[in-house]
Amino acid sequence: MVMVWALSGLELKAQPPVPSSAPTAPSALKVLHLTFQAAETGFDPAKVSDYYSAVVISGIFDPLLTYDYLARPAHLIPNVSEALPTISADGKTYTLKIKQGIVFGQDPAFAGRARPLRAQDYLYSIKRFVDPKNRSPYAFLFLGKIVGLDALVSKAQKTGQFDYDAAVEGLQAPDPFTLSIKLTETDFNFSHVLAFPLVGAVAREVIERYGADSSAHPVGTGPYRLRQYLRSSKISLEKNPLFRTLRWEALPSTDIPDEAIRKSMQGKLLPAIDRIEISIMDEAQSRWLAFLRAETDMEYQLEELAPKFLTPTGELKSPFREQGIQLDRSVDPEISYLFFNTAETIGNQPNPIGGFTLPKIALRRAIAMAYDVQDQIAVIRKGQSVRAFYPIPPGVAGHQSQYRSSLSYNPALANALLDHFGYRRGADGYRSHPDGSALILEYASTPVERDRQFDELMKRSMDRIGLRLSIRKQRFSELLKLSSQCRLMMKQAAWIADYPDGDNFMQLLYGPHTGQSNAACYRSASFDRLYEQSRRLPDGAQRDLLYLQMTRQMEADTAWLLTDSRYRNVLLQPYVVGFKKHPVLTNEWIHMDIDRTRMKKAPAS
Amino acid sequence: MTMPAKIPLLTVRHLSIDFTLDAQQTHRAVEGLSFSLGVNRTLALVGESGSGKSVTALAIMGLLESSTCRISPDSSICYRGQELLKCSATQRQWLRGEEMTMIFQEPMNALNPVFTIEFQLMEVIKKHARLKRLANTPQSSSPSFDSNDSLHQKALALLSEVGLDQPERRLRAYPHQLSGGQQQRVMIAMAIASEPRLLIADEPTTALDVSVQKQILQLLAQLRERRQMSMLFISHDLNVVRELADEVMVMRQGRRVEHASVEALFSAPQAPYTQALLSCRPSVDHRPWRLPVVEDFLEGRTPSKPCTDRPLQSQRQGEPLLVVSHLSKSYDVSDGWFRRHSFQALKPTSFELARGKTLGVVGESGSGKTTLALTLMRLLAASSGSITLEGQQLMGLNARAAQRFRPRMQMVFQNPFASLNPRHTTGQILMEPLQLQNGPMNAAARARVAIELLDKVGLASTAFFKYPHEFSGGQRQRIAIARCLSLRPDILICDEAVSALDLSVQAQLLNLLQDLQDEWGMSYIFISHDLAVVKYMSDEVMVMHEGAVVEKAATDQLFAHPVHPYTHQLLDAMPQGNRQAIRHGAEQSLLGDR
Amino acid sequence: MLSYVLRRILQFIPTVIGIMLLVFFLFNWVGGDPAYLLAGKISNPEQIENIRRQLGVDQPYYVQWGIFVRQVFTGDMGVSWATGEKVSYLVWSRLGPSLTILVPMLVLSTGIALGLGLLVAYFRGLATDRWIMVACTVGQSISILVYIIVLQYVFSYELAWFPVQGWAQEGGLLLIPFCILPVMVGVVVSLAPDTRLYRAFFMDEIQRDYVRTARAKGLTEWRVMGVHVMRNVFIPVLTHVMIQLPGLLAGSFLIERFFSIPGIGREVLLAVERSDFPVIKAVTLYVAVATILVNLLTDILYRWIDPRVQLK
Amino acid sequence: MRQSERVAVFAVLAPQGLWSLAWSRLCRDTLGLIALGVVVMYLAVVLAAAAGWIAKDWSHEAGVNYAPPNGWIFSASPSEDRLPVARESIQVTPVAGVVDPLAPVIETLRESRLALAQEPQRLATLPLGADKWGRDVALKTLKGTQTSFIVGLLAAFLSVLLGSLLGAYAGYFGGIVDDVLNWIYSTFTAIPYLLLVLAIAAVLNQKGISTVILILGLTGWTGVFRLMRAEYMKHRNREYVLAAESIGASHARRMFYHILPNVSHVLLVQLSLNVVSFMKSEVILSFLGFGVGVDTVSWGSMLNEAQTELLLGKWWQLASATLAMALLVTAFSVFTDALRDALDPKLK
Repeated sequence: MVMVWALSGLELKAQPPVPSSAPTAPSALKVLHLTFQAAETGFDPAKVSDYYSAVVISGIFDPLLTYDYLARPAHLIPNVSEALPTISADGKTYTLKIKQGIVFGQDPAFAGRARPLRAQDYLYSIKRFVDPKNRSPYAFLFLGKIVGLDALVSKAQKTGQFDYDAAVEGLQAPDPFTLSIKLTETDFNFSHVLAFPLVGAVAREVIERYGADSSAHPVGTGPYRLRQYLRSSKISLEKNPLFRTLRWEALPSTDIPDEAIRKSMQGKLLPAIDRIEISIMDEAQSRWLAFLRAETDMEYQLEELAPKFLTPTGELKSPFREQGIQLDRSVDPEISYLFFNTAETIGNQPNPIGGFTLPKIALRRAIAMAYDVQDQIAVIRKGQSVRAFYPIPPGVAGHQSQYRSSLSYNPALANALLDHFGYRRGADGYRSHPDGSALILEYASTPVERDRQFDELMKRSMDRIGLRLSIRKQRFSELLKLSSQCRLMMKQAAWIADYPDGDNFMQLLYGPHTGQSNAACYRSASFDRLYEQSRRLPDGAQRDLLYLQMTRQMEADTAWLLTDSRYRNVLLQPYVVGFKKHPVLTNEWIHMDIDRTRMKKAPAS
Repeated sequence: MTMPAKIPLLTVRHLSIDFTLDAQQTHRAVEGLSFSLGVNRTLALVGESGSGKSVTALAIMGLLESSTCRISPDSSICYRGQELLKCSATQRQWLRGEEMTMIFQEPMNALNPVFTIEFQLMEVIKKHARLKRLANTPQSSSPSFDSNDSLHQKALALLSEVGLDQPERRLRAYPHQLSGGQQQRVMIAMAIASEPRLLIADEPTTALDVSVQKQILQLLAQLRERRQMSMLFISHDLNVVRELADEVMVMRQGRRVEHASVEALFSAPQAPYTQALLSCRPSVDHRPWRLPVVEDFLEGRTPSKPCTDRPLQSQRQGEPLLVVSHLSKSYDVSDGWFRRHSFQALKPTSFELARGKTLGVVGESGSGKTTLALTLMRLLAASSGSITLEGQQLMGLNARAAQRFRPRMQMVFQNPFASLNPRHTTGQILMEPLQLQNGPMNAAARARVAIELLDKVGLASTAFFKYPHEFSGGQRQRIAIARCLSLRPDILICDEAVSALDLSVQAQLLNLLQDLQDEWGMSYIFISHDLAVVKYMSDEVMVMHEGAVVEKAATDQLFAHPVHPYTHQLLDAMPQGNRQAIRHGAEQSLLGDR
Repeated sequence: MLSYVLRRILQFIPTVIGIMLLVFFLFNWVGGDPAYLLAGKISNPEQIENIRRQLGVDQPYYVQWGIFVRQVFTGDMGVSWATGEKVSYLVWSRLGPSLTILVPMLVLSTGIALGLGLLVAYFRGLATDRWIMVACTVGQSISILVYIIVLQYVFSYELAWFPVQGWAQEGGLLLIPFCILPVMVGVVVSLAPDTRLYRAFFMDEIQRDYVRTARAKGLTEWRVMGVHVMRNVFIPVLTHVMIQLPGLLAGSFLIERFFSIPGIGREVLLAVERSDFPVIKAVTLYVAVATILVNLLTDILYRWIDPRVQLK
Repeated sequence: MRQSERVAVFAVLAPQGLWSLAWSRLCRDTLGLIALGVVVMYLAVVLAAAAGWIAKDWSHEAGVNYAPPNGWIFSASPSEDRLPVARESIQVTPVAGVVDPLAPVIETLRESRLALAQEPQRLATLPLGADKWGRDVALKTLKGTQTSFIVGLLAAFLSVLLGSLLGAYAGYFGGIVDDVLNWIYSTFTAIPYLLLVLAIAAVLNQKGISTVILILGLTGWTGVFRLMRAEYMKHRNREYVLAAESIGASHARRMFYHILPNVSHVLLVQLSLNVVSFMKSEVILSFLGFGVGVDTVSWGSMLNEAQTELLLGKWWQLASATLAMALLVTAFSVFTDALRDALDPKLK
């Protein structure tokens, strides 16, 4: 089903700026209370990388494109553009037209005037991602991809000043409402970048006015604006009074839950909820207790407490069901995997599990076969994940739900394999290299309680096949550094979709991405060749076949053991309506409402 | 108002007090003590440490800790016909500070350091005023009587009465801003504020210098006359008591030894112990070869009439062993930003000491006596001057060379409880100097020497294995002397070596020191605040005051013809046991401490 | 007085230099490299280099030291690497919530502990004394972590007396429901050791001669204990309270974290997780300087509370 | 002289009179003795665990996941929401065009029909229940006792050694030595404990028991330093030390032969205070992620695991670790108090 966005923009021009205080009495306000389990870092789209900041940003800023709220797999639709981009036949030029009459939210930077959204604002926003001063973690979305942009970046690195006024061949605005982007290479997936929640339009006046403090002054064209902000503690959003008119509209569906959502939401002016109150609560115990006491309306980070409210089959337990609490359960577009460093050396030391000789592959294969993924799912995840076999998770273009990996749990076979290749057990029960030298696997993780569980599982699994394991504990930042230098031997990793396309996952194993995202430092000529072919293809059966071969090649070389993809269990209070977890969008509350009639008592505000 | 003089104010009968040491063991501190105290009489309780005199006083006041002390049930303390031991805690508390008051040995500790004199004094005055009002209601409840102003005036009057000048200023002062004598005067003011019938003074002058001691005694005598109080005066010093008391009760190990009027006791002491106490203290008039000791009397060996006096030897004969010239010690004291001033603890001092002779050093606290000793020992670095031992200049020697001269001069410290390492056995203590100085000697040989030394200082060889805490003060001081002897020093410095000891023990030690000097021919530098002891021990005496030597002369000459006014003052302040002297000096004490 | 304060402040300079050296050594020299964390999920060496240049961590150490010294002396500790917020503002804004919890906690626990200490000292040797001390010993043997977990569970969830966690931005009376439980946890945790300590202070003072004098003056036992002894006990209590004050500021992180109080302790943990060195450095320095100033304040308070102390 | 010969022989074996005096005083303190008994009992557990006599196979999965206690000490009804564990039998998706170099080997090995090792029978209940992997909480508690006790003890030794050595030098020599050491001290104490711990952890950059010990030891010496410095300043001019100097004892001899035994009671009390506080700190360190490694278990690691378990109703690990810790810490504190009283020089 397709959702149709309605807009009557011409009215807005005449509208005077609305005073910031909402006309409705506070008690009549619809307020949604949520929690984050970790602190945000700020709300400047070009400066953040963390999930929680992005959630807030996606409520305030508008990207050019977005995804349909109900459609699965995720389906691109226009947002502030009039239609999906026109893509040239060579897949190198993208042209879009922006709807007219959209204005930015109020800010002193606009000196009391309505500030219309123009194509230039998007060009400016894109340039901000590559400005070295901003150190944007998402610079890779544009770097090396847009004609003429990299030259400007290197100039900025020399002069220390990014020239935003310089013309860039690849970023053009032929008229104030038309946008033309020229890519250096064929890329049929670039639309996803334009739908990326952080690639929303910022106003240059605002950014220049607040300078270094831009993180605390987000001003966008989106449905919400920042009302109150207590860093890393409380974030309060309220309806943007200057937001364009937008109605909830979707076609009838055969899917029963979807139809229920459609019934309750159809035709409503968006956003329907007046305020979003976000508290940051670090500890699961606090979040769970707060939800039970209806201090929060929605809770989606309770993985470790899932057995508290879920039956083993994944349904809500009856006491909660009777209270009317709702559960939305879906699989995240995410994979967890155990990677093996396949490089010959680590630093200047030989890597005991690296290289592509048979004994080395056999060693990695044995480790992969001995690691007990079932226990990871049952004990660590508390049943809240599904086994992952394919590098592309559900909900992402290119996913193969029927695929079964050739790496399966079989410690007996793993033992036999090791015996076969001469990894003999010593007196203490631990194996050594075929040449008799000591064999110690080094597994890296961060010093948090969660990782300790993985450590324990890893240790149990390796003990089962007689491999000695040492665990390297390091802070997350340190591990990131080591991993990008190929100096980690084994580590658990996870990747969540930046955009719902298989390429976002397959690039993790591409040889030239070693030192960037390819933590296994996996360099396979055949894989790389297949990947390069896939890059030139749009989503489709042809590309899926390449992905399949790449996956099997990775398994044959045993660079990764895919483990699982987590369920996302979202608990909602009875009065929250219209929620459906979206694989990519994080701002479902734009499309939701609060049904006061179902409210037993007012939640504590 | 006053009771007939015949009915005693206080009667104590069969008082026995036990201290609980632990669940099983008790120690009897006072055993069947009985006495009575008449109105406007002064009774002195005299005894050495552990005689139970302070415990008796505390029992009368009701200040014993009930958790550790038990007064046996057949005891009785009767105050004005009221049995105190049967009174409730509240009744006792009402009596305290109102009817009976007490002053203590250490005025510095006895006053609360964080409150002003006014606060502490007013507490008593207010309580007294309140009780008086309660007693007199409703006839004379004149509100003006205990208005704050009149109470304040009363406090001022009290301070004036105890001889403190500038009473306004003193009221605002904190205890630490007053001298020891002034503090004790404040204590006395508090004790008399409620016009008590009984004042208990527990060693009120022991911690004070001689001259201050005299003033305080005069003040007490005078107040007693004026206020018509009865007084229970506790002291270890018979001579102090002689000047003040009507009756004296001598105590020993919790029992009464003798109870008599002061005249009778001093003229004809009955108990051998009393006789011993009276005669074992060196007198300024005689210099017997040996001092009589308590054991002699107790065992009935009345010492043969003090034989001839020890002859006084002139310092001047022979080559001097030690020559000290212009020795001084000063400390830098920083005050304010970067300014410093230097404080001279010892002003340039010169003297000579011949072999086998004794140089006495007297002075009050703070006179620089101990600084002199420590500087001589090079335990403190001298600021200037020289020390020459048998022609060898000791100042400026390097550490190694100086170490060789260490054994030649040794020192006996004042406090026998502090000068022996409590974690070492006597054996370890005595053998250590041998080990440090005579390397080749083996352990067995050292032990042999140590036991010989123990024998020399009059201790049994079983002492070898014991720790210092198992000995009495006198025995410890013997061990300290033995430790010095083990190095066979030429010079022994005794810094108040006998001052902390009971009289009887003091005599024994003085005898020991004399014997050792006779036998080994050592020279002594004998430092003390006690003129009598110095006179007994010394051939020549130096008087020190505020870091400087004010007078130096042969002993007899100094005592007979003091030249310096300060020496005069010191000699005058010596307790002579003359009641007339006290009354005579009463007027002076009003002008008291300045 | 003024010259005393000035001279004391001058004497602090070596300590401050020591702290600066230590902080610099730890974070600039041996601390990790933050560039990789900030670079995000997909990074390349140029980006890493760019970040390092932006942060100034590619400079030689002496240059970094120079910058650090300038930062300390201007009081401008730069901006947070993670959020771009001014560090001085960040610390300042977290101080309020921390103090809102700490001050009532400190006042309550000191007050109650003093009262209990007085009580048990009064009943010394009796059963009351013995049982309170045993209870305190047992109470202090349980980890603060267990206290927080269990008290939060019981009072917020089972009994539903207080909100589980949270903070009212508006401040004022709205904060009270959020404060009660954290303050209570803090008091429960510090009460037992404080009571034990204060009892010891009381027992020390009770043995002194002036107590005997006060009794000899016929004062009631309560006046002896409550006025004469208490006033003297204030002196070590003051030291104890003041000495733990700055440490508490950063040390109450467990409480702040479990109750989501936007205070300094929680911020430090956050900064450590993010390797946000400017924040850690600034908090360390600020708290260190606060410690020093509190020491000075303690000494000045001493003069007021203990007449024997003279400021020279 | 026969007697002196005999004495001379004994001289070398001087008895420790003061310590035995303290011991006899301690013996009169019933509560202190009971506490000592408890501590000794724990010590026995620690030694036995270290020697491998007990809790050797603590990591063995004896029970089912979260097996409840069987009612000996605690009881709890078995949880109904056991998660289904089903081993999938996999039909590998065939992919053309990719060669697995290991395929031939694996095929031959598979054909030799390797029997999957039979999973041993797991118990439904255990005395104190089981943790998430099914490990016996009782054994974990015993093993945790060993780790936590050793961490506390060694860290306390380290801190006392460091603090007393530096404190002795600072207090004894005074002057410039004191200034420098005091400077280090004031620098260390000005930095809040948490930050210091995090900073030192960052420097050491390793995890495990030795790191925990080092962190605790390197941050915990300041209190001992302050006390020892004061003690040495006090004792330095005591008469017995002056007497030692006047018989020619060297600085080192005065510091360690003369003064040290006289302040050793302070050290002993500090040591046991630190043991208690370090055992508690280990819990916090575990929470911060600087706990012991995965191949061992401590009370801190148990409490941290138990944190979320409590909400799931699996309270037995939290209860066991808390009880074990509370008992030891209480006993140790009571013993420390008794020790302090017994060693109090005022009571001589």
